[in-house]
Amino acid sequence: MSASATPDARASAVAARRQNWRRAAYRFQQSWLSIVGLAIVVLLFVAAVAGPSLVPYPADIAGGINTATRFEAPSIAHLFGTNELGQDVFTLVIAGARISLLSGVAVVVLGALAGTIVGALAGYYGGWTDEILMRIADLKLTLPSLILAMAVAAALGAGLVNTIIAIALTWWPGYARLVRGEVIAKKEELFVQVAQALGAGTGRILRRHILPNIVSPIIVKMSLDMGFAILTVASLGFIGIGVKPPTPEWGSLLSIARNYMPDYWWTAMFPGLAIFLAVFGFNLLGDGLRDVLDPRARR
Amino acid sequence: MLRFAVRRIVLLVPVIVGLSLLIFAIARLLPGDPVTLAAGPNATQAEIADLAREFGLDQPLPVQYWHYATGLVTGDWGQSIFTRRPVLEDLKAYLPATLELVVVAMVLAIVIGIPAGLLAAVYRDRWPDYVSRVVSLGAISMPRFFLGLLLQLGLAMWLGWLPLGGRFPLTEDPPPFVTGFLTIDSLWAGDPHAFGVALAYLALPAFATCLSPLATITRMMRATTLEVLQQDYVLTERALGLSQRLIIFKYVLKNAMSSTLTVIGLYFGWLLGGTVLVETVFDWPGIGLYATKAIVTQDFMPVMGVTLTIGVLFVAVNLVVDLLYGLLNPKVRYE
Amino acid sequence: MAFLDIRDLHLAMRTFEGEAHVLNGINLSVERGEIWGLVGETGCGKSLTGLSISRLVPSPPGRYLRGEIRFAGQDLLATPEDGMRRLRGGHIGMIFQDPTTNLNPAFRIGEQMVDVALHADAVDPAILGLAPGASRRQRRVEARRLAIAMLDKVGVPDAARRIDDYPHQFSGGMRQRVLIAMALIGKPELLIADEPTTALDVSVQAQILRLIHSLVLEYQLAVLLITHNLGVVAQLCTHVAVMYAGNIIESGPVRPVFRNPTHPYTRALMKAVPHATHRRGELQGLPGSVPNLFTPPPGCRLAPRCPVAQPRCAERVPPTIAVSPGHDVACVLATPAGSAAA
Amino acid sequence: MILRIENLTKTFRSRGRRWLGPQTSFTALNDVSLSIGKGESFGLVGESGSGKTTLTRCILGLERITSGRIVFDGTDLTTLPAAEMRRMRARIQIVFQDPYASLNPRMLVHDIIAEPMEIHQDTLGLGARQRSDRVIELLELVGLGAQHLYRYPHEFSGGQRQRIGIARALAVNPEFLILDEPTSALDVSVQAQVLNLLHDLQQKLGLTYLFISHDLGVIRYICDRIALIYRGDIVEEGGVDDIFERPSSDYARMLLAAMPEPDPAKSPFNTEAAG
Repeated sequence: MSASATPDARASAVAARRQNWRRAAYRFQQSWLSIVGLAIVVLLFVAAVAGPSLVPYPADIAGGINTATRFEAPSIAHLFGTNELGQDVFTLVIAGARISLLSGVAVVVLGALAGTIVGALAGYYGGWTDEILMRIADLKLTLPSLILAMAVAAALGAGLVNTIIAIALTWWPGYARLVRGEVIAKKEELFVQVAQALGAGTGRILRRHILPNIVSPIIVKMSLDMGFAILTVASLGFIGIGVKPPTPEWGSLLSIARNYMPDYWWTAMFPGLAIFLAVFGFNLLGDGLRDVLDPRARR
Repeated sequence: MLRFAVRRIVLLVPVIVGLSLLIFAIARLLPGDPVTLAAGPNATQAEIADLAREFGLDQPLPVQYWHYATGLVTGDWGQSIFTRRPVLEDLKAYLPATLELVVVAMVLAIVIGIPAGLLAAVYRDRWPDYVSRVVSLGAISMPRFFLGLLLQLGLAMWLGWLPLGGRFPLTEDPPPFVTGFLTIDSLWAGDPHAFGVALAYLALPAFATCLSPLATITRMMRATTLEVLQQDYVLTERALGLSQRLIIFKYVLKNAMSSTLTVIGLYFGWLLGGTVLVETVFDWPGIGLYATKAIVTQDFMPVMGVTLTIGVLFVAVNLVVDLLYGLLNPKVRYE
Repeated sequence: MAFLDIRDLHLAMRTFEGEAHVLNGINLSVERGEIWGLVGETGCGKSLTGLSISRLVPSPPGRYLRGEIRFAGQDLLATPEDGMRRLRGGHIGMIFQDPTTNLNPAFRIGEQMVDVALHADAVDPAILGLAPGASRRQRRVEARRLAIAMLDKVGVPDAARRIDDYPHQFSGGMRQRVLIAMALIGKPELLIADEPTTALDVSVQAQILRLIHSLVLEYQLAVLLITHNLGVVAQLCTHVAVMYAGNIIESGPVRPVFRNPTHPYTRALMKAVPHATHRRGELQGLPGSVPNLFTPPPGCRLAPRCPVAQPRCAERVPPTIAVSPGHDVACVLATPAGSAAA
Repeated sequence: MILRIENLTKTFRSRGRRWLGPQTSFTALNDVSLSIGKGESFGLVGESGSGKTTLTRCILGLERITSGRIVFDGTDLTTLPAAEMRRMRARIQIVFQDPYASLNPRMLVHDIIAEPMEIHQDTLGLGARQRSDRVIELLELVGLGAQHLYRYPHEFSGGQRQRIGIARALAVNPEFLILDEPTSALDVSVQAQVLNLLHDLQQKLGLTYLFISHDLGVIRYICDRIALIYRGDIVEEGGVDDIFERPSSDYARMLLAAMPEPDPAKSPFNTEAAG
């Protein structure tokens, strides 16, 4: 039987793979919490991508002021009411989704990339490289990340990019520690020793053997971190250091609305709820992914 | 055990030195020039230069660091470029407020979180587990500052049960200073009224601070308890007839506690840095508020002071956690 | 009625793919003083049988379809949980395979032994032999003394001092001795040992087997030894039951079963163990693999792999026939005792 | 002699967790000397902690040795520069004990077996299609087939995985196979199939085996000459029948006595038991 036999071998393998995915989907869908999480995240992406074209008052995004309609309570015309500048709160919240999601993704991806590289090197080589890299990561962890991010953001000046950089700088140690732990565990696996005995180079061992086997914990941490990144961006906005108005950002919206409590409570309530919902969605999704991807559960 | 503890304490010194170096580097390398800001918009070059010389900012960086480091040891943590107040004095004034907030929040989180996590694991996949999972996930996702606003809106403004913000009303005379914790000092002074007032002001900010560590400890405790419940020795204990209660609250708890402990240590540090938000919402006179004001004006001396304090406290707390971990895990102790 | 009498035990385990019929009518009776070897390959259900006796199979996912487990006359499947708890430790002792994971790492070994002794004493005051009015402290002191005595009996040197050591300070063999002491401190009548020596080196295994044998004689224990090692069965056991895919296919006193194995699977197992007389290349394994228990093959579950399979094998589960006194075989080809030899 | 190990010593210097900790050293191998002839099946018997795994790692160059020589086909492996050592690695392959841990769970069987050929591409010079054909050939050689090509390890039984491990080891036409307890994690009937497979492969391909095990029954079945190792020292070495019939060292006698024979008549206890 030569290579001609491979087509049906490939077919039976694809069937086995699909069965595998069906089992994972079954377990994911088994806990409806994860479905709710997925729905929220999808909603968030839609709002971020198509938001500005769908909103009732696109002009408000660019900072249009309309004093006539100041502080109108939530109504059909203005689902979330209007704020002190007469802008439609619903429009601002939807527009805010893009900022939060973008910065969340950027922070997590930057943090994950930097952290994985540092963690992989420290974990695989061990010895001095491990000691030095991990001490730096530990030192970074001891520093209060929020205050550090504030200092960096303040120094670099307000604005989205600076906020992202500031937060990402404090975010990578988490991944470094996770990846280092995983790499050290996987390094001892027998199939890695076999590859070493075969004379495989470090690159091949990391690429083909170690990284593919530690992808799931990283994905789970990234999905959970998305929520926290959005939270941190909003926190900076709330303290008035992150993204400055008129760009609509949930944290700064909330910070301004604080002064008009309790009479115009809706100007604060809805941006706050938006942050909570976004973070809650990613946390639910992350929890669901962990059950599905967690090898212990699958074995 | 002693040798284990001494070794850990000795290792503390390089960490703190490293910490001070890192903080000094970050503060000085960041762009932005506090001196010109402090000197005011229409100050002349000469006035700015005088101000810079006064703070020794014109000397080369290593000399500045040496000056800073010796200052740390002798109690001179530098001055605020704006208020000219020594940083150490401000820290002494503001730190107890933050510590009281964080300690009370963590005590609440531990006292409620540990049993909640334990029960969620024991009643796995039944209604107490589902409820606690959803509530704890929700609690983690709740931004502390938004929660603070909601509490203010509900309990302070609409219902008026609790004060809106601040730490102690000027109209009342605070208890004599013993630990700096108003609640403890008023108890120490045997003044129930002051204790009642202090507690009323502490209630909302403490609750807003404690919700996410409470949820995290519950989830962590649930995860570690589940993991311990699957261990072989639990099956052996059950096979030899030990009661479910004895197994859970003695044999499982001690093992589950040791891994949750490290999370508690980490969270204590994060909270120290994170109270900025709650302090801003409730005008709580803590080091978070103090740091925020300094950061806005790029007054880096106070910022370095606050960051170093939090860093040292964080390292100290984790040392205590490390020692407790050694107590719980005999294997580690004999290494 | 035997001291331990399992009759027609059926157990189904629910998993993601559906419900697997893992025990398909187990019949086993063990008297005190007898050491029964329950031998079979991975997945045949031998551990589940052991766990079922102490009702340690969690349900869900486990579900007993029918059958009974009579222990000293009492049907354990009908016993409520707290009734079972009174039996565990006091009447039924258990030891498991891996000594490195079966001792709680955060406690001194004495701590758990004292708790087990106290529990057993609560069920049967004769264990500690104290007056009913004795204080909690007196009970703990007496329990500690009993624990030291048990550690001594199982051969732990310098027991009085070592009782306060932690598990990681003991070797694998020593830890297994501690586990045996803990299982027997409540003076149980039945000992279930699930692969007690599999994780140990051959030299340590021999000592543990000798220890179990001496304890059986001293306490007139009934023992159910679960293993996949035919050598251990031949050395220690008085009787053997061979399991395949949820059924006991051959059982009886160890000499007749080993001298003339009747069931094709037992014969194949015996031939698969490399033996002094085997010349290289003579070793024969059994082709194919263990059947999938979600859709088990009809009738005799070995039929698809059996070298002497007949069409009628697949019709119904073969009845158990006594080929000689006490030597039962579940195979259509087996001829009852006394009739003309096949 | 294809492999000669001369006075091999290996000590591990272990440092406490922090650099302040006390420095302890542990001798895993103490002046070990062995020689294995071409096409021979050499058994190494030892219990846990005897140093047999360390010896494997030293031969494979995964562990730097403290002193002594490991001469393979006339070349001392311990002094070879990395590039030449890499070429030598194609000639010595290993099959580990745990069928579940020795295969990368995230790689297809096809890639697992093809990887050695990719790594030694420079010496073998096989194209992708030729490699795939060779993989199928190897699968059939070990009793599997092309239908297993695009499957993941968790879809196989223990016995099948061990066969995949053997196929991988044969991918680069080695002369020398180290078998580190290849069948002790398998059930008896599956073990018999794998042992027979190993025996056939040795006949067909003229392989030399270093067979490591603690199971004397398996060793006696498959080995010509054996050595007993205890706490890093070679206690006894010789023909398998000589040592089984006339063990000279106490350790050998103790091991043989402790080995449970599957025959009740030989049981030290069962003389008076019923039955």
